Amino acid sequence: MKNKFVIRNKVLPIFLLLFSFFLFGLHTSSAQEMGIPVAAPISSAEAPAPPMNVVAKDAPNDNGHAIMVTWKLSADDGAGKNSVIAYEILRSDNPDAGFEVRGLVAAGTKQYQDKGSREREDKNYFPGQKNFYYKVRVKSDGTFSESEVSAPASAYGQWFHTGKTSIFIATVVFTFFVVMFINWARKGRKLYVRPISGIDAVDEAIGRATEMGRPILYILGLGSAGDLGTIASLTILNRVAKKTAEYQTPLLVPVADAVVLTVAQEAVKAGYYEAGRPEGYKEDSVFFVTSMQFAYVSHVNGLMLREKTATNIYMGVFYAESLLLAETGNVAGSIQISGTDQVAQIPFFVAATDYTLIGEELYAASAYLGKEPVLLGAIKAQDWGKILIMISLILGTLAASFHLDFIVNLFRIKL
Amino acid sequence: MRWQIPLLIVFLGGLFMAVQYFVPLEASERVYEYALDWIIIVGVFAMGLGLWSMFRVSVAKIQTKAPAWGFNIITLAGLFIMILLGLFSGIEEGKPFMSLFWYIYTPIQATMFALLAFYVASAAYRAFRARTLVATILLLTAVVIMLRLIPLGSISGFNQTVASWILTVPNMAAKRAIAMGIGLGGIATALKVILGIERSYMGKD
Amino acid sequence: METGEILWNGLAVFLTLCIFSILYKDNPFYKLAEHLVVGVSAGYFAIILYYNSFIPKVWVPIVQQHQWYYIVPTVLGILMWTRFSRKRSWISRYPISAYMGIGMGVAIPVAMQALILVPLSATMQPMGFTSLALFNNLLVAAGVLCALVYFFFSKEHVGTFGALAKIGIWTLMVGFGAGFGLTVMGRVSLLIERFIFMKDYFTNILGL
Amino acid sequence: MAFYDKLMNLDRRYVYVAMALAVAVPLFIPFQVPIYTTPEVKSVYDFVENLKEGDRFLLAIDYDPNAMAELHPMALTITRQCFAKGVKLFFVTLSQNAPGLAEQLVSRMSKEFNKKNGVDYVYLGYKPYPALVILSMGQNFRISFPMDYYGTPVDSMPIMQGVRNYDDMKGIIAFEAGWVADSWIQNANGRYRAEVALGVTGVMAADYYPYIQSKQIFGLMGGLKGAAEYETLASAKERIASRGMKVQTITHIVVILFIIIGNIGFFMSKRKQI
Repeated sequence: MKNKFVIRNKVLPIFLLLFSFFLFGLHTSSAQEMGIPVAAPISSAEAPAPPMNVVAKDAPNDNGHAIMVTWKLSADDGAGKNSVIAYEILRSDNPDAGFEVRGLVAAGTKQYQDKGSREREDKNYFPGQKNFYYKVRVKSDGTFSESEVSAPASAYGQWFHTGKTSIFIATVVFTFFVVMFINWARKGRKLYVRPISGIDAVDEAIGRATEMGRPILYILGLGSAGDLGTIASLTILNRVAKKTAEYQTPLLVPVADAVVLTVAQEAVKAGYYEAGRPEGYKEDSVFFVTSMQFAYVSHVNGLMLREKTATNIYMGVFYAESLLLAETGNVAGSIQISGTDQVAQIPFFVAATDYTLIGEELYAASAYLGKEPVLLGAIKAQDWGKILIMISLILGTLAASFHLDFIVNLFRIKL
Repeated sequence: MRWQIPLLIVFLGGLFMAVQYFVPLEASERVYEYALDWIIIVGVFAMGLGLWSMFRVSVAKIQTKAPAWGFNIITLAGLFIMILLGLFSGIEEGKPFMSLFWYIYTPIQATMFALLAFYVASAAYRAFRARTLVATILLLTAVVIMLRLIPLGSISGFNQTVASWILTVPNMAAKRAIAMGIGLGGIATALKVILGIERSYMGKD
Repeated sequence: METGEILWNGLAVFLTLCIFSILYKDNPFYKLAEHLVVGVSAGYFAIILYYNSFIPKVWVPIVQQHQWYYIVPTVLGILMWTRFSRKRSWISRYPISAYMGIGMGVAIPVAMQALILVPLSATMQPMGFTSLALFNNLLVAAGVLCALVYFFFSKEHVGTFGALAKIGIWTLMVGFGAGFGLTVMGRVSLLIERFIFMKDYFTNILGL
Repeated sequence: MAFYDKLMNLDRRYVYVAMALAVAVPLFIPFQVPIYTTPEVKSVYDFVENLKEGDRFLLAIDYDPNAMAELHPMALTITRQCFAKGVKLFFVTLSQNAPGLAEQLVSRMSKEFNKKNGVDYVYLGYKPYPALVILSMGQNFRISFPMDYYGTPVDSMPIMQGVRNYDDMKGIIAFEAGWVADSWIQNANGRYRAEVALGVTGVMAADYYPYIQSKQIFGLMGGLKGAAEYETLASAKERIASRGMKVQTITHIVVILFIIIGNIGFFMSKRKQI
């Protein structure tokens, strides 16, 4: 105890000196932020063993603006003197001219990706036949030691991201299924589709609204026109519009996104044309409210209570507002049909609406209601997709159980 | 002109972006960023249509003296005041634009959100009835999870274990299966759009 | 609080109460708050769009940096406005189809990755009966399989297949129950926050 | 209509009123509800309770304002407990949004117990690169913190005399809203064998239970519930977490009660039909 105390007082002046140095930024940025004095030991600790075989390579699967540096941990990292705190990565395009610090990583780390800049003027712009040399400095309590200088490396961009191979193959295979089964359906093959409670409900609900002479409310959710859930919903809206046109039931479609507004108008208009009642289409039946979640909901809720809508259909992308809408619809005494691709919201729709299309059922419904047989081909493709998933799942789980990790790795994504 | 070209654009755009995802090259990155800007820019101009629709509907209600039409004046007032303030007095913190946001929008959105506390209760009361086996399962799991927050002496300990098992095993399985189904359905839908089979968004003429 | 703040916060409290009043029934106060927030939020959003999207994506690139290739999307954007005319509105299909194409193309590989392969590979865990952990892995895998069976559309759910589908829907329901039960706490916290907000205001002005 | 029909079709407004009361009453009228305490929180409490006057203890305030509701009550209670026992506290923060709120905590508590800065406690302040700071502190606190938050050289402080690294601390409690928690486990405990316990947000809690079995942490407090448990164990006088927890408990009871009422009605009606 006392002994330590003495050491401290010797150390103090050196320490303040160093600290003022790093305050005045005479040191490399990373070292500054860390507050690790770069030079002169502050305790008599001896330097840790240097990191071995430092290798610099072009970083794989990238845009050609990074170099990957790897090394073997210092013998004192987590072992030996267990005194390693950090590794500092230094780079130079001409070793004789000295090195600059590029990064700092915690002990136990074996690699560092030196990211360059995309700006040509920048000194960190890698592309071109520039050669870069690296060395790694291992830091301990005030002391450090350095590795050998690596062999030169330069950066290139790649044409294919090998880490995404599994995604690529899966996408190609599934696309093939979809195209194949759609042609298959084009040939007019009959295709069984199991009853989906929500689908028949749609037709009933429209009939009910007609009898009651009250409007139907169709909510596309808060998704953008680029969201898959919204697209699926548009097909259903198109079908609903066709029916309402036939029965001449008023249809209300408040939307929360300007692009969705335009596509929804088109889908509804198309519905009225298909029903042979273009004159029945009123552009303002599809109207924009506001893009902000709860403001939008507050208005739609008011609408339900005032218009006493007979049927509310919620299809598409929904967030926390799902239950706000569904409960208010209940108060208004509307029949409610829901479907969303937002896993977190399905429970609330299940609890608070009369019929719910669960996840994929939303897409199945859109294909089914779309009625063009071709669309049904997609349903078949989806089922084949599921079969593939199941087979790979069984294979992969067995493989994992018997530690055949190479099989599992076929499915892993390395970004 | 009216059909072929748009369908061609959808096809090429879709194909290109799908392939781009697998090409790390800088060129492909830049194209991706540029393409996303297209989306944003189209969205910006579309907003004009949105505001116009909003304006028309409100004005129509006022002209036809629809029930409670007076409130639509408030909507329009709010809209124009925000736009004028935003354009001419700036949108930095402390400007009236932001004050209106903080003292009108924020409390209302927070309260709408808070309404859920009531609706969760009423929905649970109405929906969680042991009508069928499936309904009973739904009800029981919900109750077990909610019981975590209720002190029941030694039972709580047991309940904790059950709850965390439910969350990590069946709940996990359900979430994953749903995700996969949604994935397949979504991709199929996207393909239908790209291949021009699904075109209800383009309307008729 | 000084007067300005008292008034502003007073407005906030008033609007809070207006919204809560919907719990009783629809009424003029709710209508007021509702119509006000619709206008204000739409205006707010439009202005934010103007400053964060129009200026940096259209004005700056074209007018200031002369990146002429930004004229293409801008022209497309302007074409959206052909919808103001009945006869020309079909032209708006061009921007819409561009929007759709890009959107769908981006979505496909992302969905394949995040919604299918990630959960799939995450489920590929060693399974067995020797330890609880291994057994749970087995149950998760089985649950996923059965739930997927439930989602089969082109095959009738009868016999063994139907039985698996049943187990599948049970699994899904457990998931939904859990999701519902977990949410209550968060929602209640939001309500607490509103109550405290109002309490603080009144204690403040009444100088309690 | 029959009684069971009433039970099944209560006006929703009754539910709303019940919920409103369930929130308002406990919020404004002080009373206690029992809180079931879990072993993982108890072990944190016991560890702190067994500290003796003059022992040194490290508290890492690593959460930012939006995790305050859950983690601040823990930090408050534990700081009080330590100061009351005359334990010497070392505060540090590794999140760039935390220094402010940590400073409030430290100054408020030190005033409350009139503790002297640099003697009874030291607030070392903030440095970036959490993993590196944690590692460097395993060697020597001075590497990352040559001066404290207020710019005083630490070696001029009595409390720092003879303090070099974790070996001189009885233990560490880290309050975490993110991945830094792992770094405390892997580096402070894994490399330097420091005794570490965690206070984490509710969502994180589940992920850290395994570390208790593997003895890498000696205790774990998860979210509002963990905080409330600790307040109960320490029979704290200020119980922020318990207040929130109280409301949660009661509202959850209300919801479940309504579910039960609905089902009683449902089953009665079924009996009638048979």
